[in-house]
Formats: sequence, C-alpha cells, structure tokens
Amino acid sequence: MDIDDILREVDPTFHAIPQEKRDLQDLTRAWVAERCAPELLQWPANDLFERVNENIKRQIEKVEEMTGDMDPKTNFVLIVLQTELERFKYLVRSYLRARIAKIDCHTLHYLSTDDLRSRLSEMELAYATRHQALLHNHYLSSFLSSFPPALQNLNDTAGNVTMIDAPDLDSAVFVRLLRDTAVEARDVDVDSSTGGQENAIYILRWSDAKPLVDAGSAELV
Amino acid sequence: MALPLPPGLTHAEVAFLAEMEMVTIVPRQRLESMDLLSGQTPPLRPPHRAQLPLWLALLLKKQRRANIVPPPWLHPASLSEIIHRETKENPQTFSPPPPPPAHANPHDPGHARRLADADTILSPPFQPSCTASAPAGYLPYHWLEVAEALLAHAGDDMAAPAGEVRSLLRDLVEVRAAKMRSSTSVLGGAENGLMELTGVGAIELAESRAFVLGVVDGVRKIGAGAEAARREDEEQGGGIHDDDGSDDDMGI
Amino acid sequence: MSYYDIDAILTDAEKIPCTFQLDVPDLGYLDNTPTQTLKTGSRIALPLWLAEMLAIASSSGDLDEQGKSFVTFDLPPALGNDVVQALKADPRAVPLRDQSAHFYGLATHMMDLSEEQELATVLRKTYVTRATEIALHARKVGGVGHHGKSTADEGSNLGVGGAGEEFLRGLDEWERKLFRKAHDGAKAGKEWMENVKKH
Amino acid sequence: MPMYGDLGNKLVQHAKRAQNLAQLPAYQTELVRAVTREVRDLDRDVASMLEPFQGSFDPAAEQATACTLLVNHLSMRRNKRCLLAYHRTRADKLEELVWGGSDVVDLAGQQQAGAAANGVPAAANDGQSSSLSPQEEDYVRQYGDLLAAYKGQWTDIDLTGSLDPPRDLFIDVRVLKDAGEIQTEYGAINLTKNSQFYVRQGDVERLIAQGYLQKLG
Repeated sequence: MDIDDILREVDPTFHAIPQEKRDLQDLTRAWVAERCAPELLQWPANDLFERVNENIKRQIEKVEEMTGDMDPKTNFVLIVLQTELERFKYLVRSYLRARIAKIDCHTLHYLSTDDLRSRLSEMELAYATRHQALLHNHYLSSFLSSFPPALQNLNDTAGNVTMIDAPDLDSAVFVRLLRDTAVEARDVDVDSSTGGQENAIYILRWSDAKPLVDAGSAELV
Repeated sequence: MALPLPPGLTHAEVAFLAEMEMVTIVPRQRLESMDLLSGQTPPLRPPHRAQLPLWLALLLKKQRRANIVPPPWLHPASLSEIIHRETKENPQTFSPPPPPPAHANPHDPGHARRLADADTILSPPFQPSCTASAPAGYLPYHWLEVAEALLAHAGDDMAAPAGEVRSLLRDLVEVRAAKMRSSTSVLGGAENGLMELTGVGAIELAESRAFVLGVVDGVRKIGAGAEAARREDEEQGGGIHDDDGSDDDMGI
Repeated sequence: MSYYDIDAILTDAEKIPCTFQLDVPDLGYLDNTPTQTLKTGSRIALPLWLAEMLAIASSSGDLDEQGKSFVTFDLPPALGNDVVQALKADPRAVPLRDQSAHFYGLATHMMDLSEEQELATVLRKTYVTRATEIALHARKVGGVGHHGKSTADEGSNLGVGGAGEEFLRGLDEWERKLFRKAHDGAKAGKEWMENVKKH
Repeated sequence: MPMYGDLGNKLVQHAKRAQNLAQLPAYQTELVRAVTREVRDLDRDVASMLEPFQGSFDPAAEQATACTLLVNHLSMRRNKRCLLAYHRTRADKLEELVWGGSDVVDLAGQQQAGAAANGVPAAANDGQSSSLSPQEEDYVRQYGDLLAAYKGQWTDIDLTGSLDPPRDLFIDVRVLKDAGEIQTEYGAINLTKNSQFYVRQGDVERLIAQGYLQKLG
C-alpha cells in the first residue's frame, strides 16, 4: 500500500491528482470524445465546464490587471498566462462547436425523448428548440404551407424512411482501454469477447464501445 | 455547420494535444512559480531540472531561458532497438506502448494513477511518458509530434546529431505506415472479428482514421443482411454463441 | 438510411426492373402509354422509392396482411450475373461507376429487400480489395507536386496517368468518399510535417 | 416520358452540386414552385379518385385504384423529401456562412457580385438580385440572432473564433522601417529600425504585411 492509499483511507476527499490537473484531463478527454463519437455525448454533470469557464474569466481579469507592467520579468509571465489562456479558450470553443454541429445535424432526434434531451446543457436545449422552430418556419414559408395539411409534418416516422434522422450508432470508432476489461465486439461474421489489457487500442462499433466509455474503462482516441 | 471538420482529430489538433505532454527542462534562469489554469508551475532554479508541459518548455527554449532534456526513447540507440522490434520481432504489429507507470511515487506527487473510482485515470498526454525518466525502448502515443517539435526547436539539445535522429524517425514512420496500410486488407475474408491497433500513434491515427473507419463501416453495411440472418439463426439455435470460448481474463 | 441525406435520396432514384401483378387503368403513363391500361405482367424499371413500397404493400390494402404484391422485382442489371462474375475474376478491373454511380448503395438496398448471400460475399471482397487500391492511388495523388489542388470530383482531374486514372474514373460514390478520405489524410500529414519545420 | 418525382430529383441534384461549392448557387425558384405544384396536383387527383367512394373505400375490392393511390401518395412523399433536403442543404450552407461571420447584407451582396463577375445578368436568376430566396434572407437574419444569443452566453470563449489550435501567439520580430509607436495589449512599443521585439502576433500582423516588421525564426 502506498502513501496515497493511506491518505485516502484517513481522508476520503483526498485526491492524489490535483483538481486543476484532473479538470484539464477531463476537459481534454471530453473534447476528444465529442470530436470522435458519432453521437452527442452527455454534458458533463460535475459542473466541469462551468468551473473551467469561471477560471478562464478570472485568469482574463488577472491578465488585464498585470497588463501595462513593462517589467520584462512579469512580461514573460504575462506571455505564458496568455498563451495558456488561448489554449483553454480553444478547447472549450472547439468542444462547444462540435456539440452544436451534432445537435444541428439531428435536432429532432435529440429533442425527441427526455433521455436524449438530458444530454444537452440548458443553453443547448434552448438553442436547439429555437433552431428547429426557425427551420420549420423556413420550410413553411418556402413551400410547406401550401402542402396538404396531412403532409406538413416534419416528424413523420411512418413509411420506409423516418423523418427523424438519427446518428448511426454502429459507426466504427477507435478506443483505448484505461484499465484491463472485457471487450464485447459484434462483427459481421462473428461476435467476440476478449480480455482487453490496459492501453490496448481497438476498433469497435460505437454501440459496443459506449458502455466501456460510460463506465470509465475506455476512452475514445 | 458550426464545425466544418470531419469526425476525429485533425493533425493540428493532435499536435495541440501533444504539446500538453510533460517534458524535462534544465532552466538557465530563475523563474518564480506561476499560477496557471492547469495548476502551479514549479519554481525554476538553475541547474535543477523541472517538468513542464511541452508548450511551455518550447516557450522557454525559444527565449533561451531553458534547455530541454530529450526523452530516453528518442535516443538513437532506443530508436534503433524499436526499429529492430518493429521489423524483425513483430513485423505485423506496432511495438507496444510504454508500460503504465507504477503506483504513486511519494517523491513524484501528481503522477499517481488510478487509486479509486473517484479519481480520474490519467492517459496520454497526461502520463509522464516524454520526461527524462520515461523508459527507453517504447514509443509513447504522441511520439512523432513530440519528436518533431523537439527536433525543430531544440535540435541542439538532442543527445545525438539531429540528422541521425531524424533519419531513424523516417525509417520508423515508413515501417509503421506499411502496417497501418495492411490493417484493412484483412476485412475482405470471413472471420475477422476484433481489430486491434495497440501501440499506434496519434498522428498515425489522424492520417488513416477516416479511411480505415470508412472501410470498416462499408464492410458492415454490405454485410448487414448476412449479420442479421446469422443473429437470427443463433437466437433460434438456443444461444450456442453464449461465450466465444475466449478467456475473460479480467485481471482486476 | 437518412431522410435528408442527398446521396441516400439520389440512391433511391436508381431504377430496378419490376413486373406488375395486376391491371391498373390509370398508370399507363409509367409505361409510356398514358391513355392505356397498364397490363398485368408489364415489365417497367421503377425507381427504388416507388418499387420498394409497391413490392411490400399487398393488394389487400393492409400492410400487415399477407396478400399479393402490386409488383415483383428483379435485381437490376448493375448487380446482374455477368457483373458479379467479372468482379469475382478481378474486382479492380470493373468500372463500377458505369454500372451505377451509387453501386454499393443500390446493392445494400437490394440486399435489404431480399437475401442475396453470394452477392454480399462478392461485394465485400470487391469493396475491400478496391479500397486497398484506392488508398494506393490516394497516396500517389497526395504526393509531391499537388499542393493546393482540391480533391477533384472527376477522375480525369486527379493527375494520375494511365491505368490509375481509368480505375479512379470507375469509382462509385462510396468509393469516391473513401478516396477523398485517404487523400485528405495523406495531404494533411504532409502539410503538418512541413508546418512543424516552419514554426 | 416524365414521371412524378423527376423534378424533385433535379432539385436534389442541384443540392448535391451546392454541397461542393464555396458560394451558394442561385435559388431554384421555378423548380421549387413546380415541385410544390406537383404535390398539390397529386393531392387533388387523390381527392377526386376517392370522392365516388364517399369515405368507404375498400382497397381489397378496388385493387387498381388502391395501387394508383399508393403511387400518388409515394410521389407526394418523394417530392416532400426532395424539397426538404434541398432547403436543408442550403440552410446548412447559410448557417456555416453565418458562423464564419457573414450577415445577410454580405451574403446577398457577395452573391450579386459573383453573378455579375461571371457575366450572368441578374435576370437569369428569375429576376432576383440575390442567390438567396427572400425566405432564406429572413432565415439568415433569424439564425444570426439565435447564434448571437447563444454566443453571448460564452463571451470569454469567443465562440466564433478560430477552430485552428492556437500556436505562436507571440513571435519575435525585427523592425525593418521606423514605424513609430504602437499600442499592444501590454503597453506601447516604440518601433525603431533594427530593434527586436517579442510581441503578440495579432498585434503586428498588419505591420508585417506592410513590410515594417519581419517575423523571425
């Protein structure tokens, strides 16, 4: 047993990894996952983005306070702080836009059930609802309003192609195992079950990978 | 489209990630600790080594405030060993990634890994696989990005002439690219199953991802009917397919 | 299958040979004879979006009830025996685009409608074999001297001479997408390498 | 012999082309109108076919009519799908341009300039001055407002900023010509010939382009 394990036993709130580092790992992992998964993922529940955003705001204020100081020493610190700030801003921006792009692509799908709606942040939900309304209105004013009433729906699921487009959950992805774990994979000719080792990288269908990712046993790469 | 990029990380995005890898530097000037969003930096006191993310190390290097210690795996002897392994010992697969760092080391706080479920499990670029204490003989996930960045900006800190390192890297890139290319050709026949690419690097994935996944998805769509029929048969056959016979070595 | 997907919609316009199983007075126009009754046994090529539902819907009027279909259908010539035999001989030698721009889309659609085991096996081998060839050409095109040239849509603009050009001209839509992916990946890799050195 | 759905297909082919173009091609007003009309005509045919049955149509007894009704019905559905996909593809394109910073004035103006440069008289676009339909111009305005509202909730991030990862935020420059004093985020710098500075790239991009400064290393 090492020192961290002992510390944890006496203090359950102890974390071996400092909060800032954990947040950066979580933020980065969430970004990579959102850029790689074929469907929208859960908005992190632990206020990660709210916290990161708050920290960015505070850092910007700090940079503003330091600005104007021409002492070359603090000047370099300022350069470092600004460089890092841009890196964080970029991560959050790219993450948010990856999500918006997915929401735009399958808006009705993500609005269709409570379960799916709960993946969106409050702001995203408001955006998605309004966007769908704008689109519907655009179709109506362009041609749809002169259609027979029975044909004016946008959410008709009868017929051979449903109008509510959904992402292809069987799309293939690359995952890396974060711990030794059993990997169930479906394939055309044969389904398989393998004892996967930490650090192994596989190609899986997203529908097979998702349970591993949700359990924290694997990450998208 | 709010994001006009295809799924998966681009080369530039992967390189951006790689800049978060920790590297070892030898400061040439004192610098007090800084409060960064990613945590406090250690105070820099020449000639004591310190660990910093690559992006910051490169900033210091460009300003001649520090030298960067190349990771052991980037030494010519290590690269030659890996090339040997990739060509002679395992001509089919990528050489294995560095072994996971051991449990927490009290002298090296912050590098502790999985301890309990509450803690985040660290993975590249947040494992210390590019520092001076990283093992030789293993290529970390961001090997090519880190190697190229160091060659471009800290060539004079290399343990060997940059040209020698560069030429070994070229060889390695070639050997591994051929493995990536052959990865999809197995999909044509029957009985493939799980595809494993353990040891592949981030840049290598960025280059081939869309194509490889495109082939896998195509094969799935062409075989969808056959797959559905097989499942139906197995269902009626009374679950012969329960366990594929492979050992579930969970190892937890 | 995606409702708003342009390629899916175009694939649905591909025609397959159908045979009517009843007389329909008002549908003579489908057979170029608008004033006459469309007779039982008339063979007409109908687009998938029409053929599929006419074949599934039974004339009892109830979709769930077994009855006689309005039409029966056959595999289109693009998936006919001679094409399959040629693919078995050498997948790379067949210009799929001449059969159909949406060759694989059409094929998967047909295999959805009826089980075609041999076709599935041949097509899978075809797809994978040709994919390897596609990757080979994509790297060549992505190679030296083609900076800034956007991924061309037409095989003839690809800048690979001779047999390669001929092969690329024969790619169907799925394969063109694969080509673009392989090409863009190789190109991005090169650009990244050049960039690292510049900065 | 033209068939129902042929016009809709043309519309989708236009959409396919539009996907690969940087600029949005002209809105197909006439084609949209024709496909919409086809739907209304088909609906009228269906109504008149069903009329004699007074609501008691039995498909099993009237198979030929049932078949014709199904063909008409599918044709309407097909046209609807084509129309929606056409408009959706263009709307996606418009949204992308809005994210890129364009507003409706830019879009309408730019399209007009493009048409003139190609020697296409405005009359060729059904007399429209813009490649956008009036409804699309409305949509661009409304979507712009929606985006501004969402963006406003993440002010520190600059949501419409660059999607390229940041690199070389600061660069070394040498002054080639005296350029006087410039204001940067962290104070004023006096740019005298042959002096060297480490500055924020965004602050001096113009001066580099104008030849006052040279980027080093």
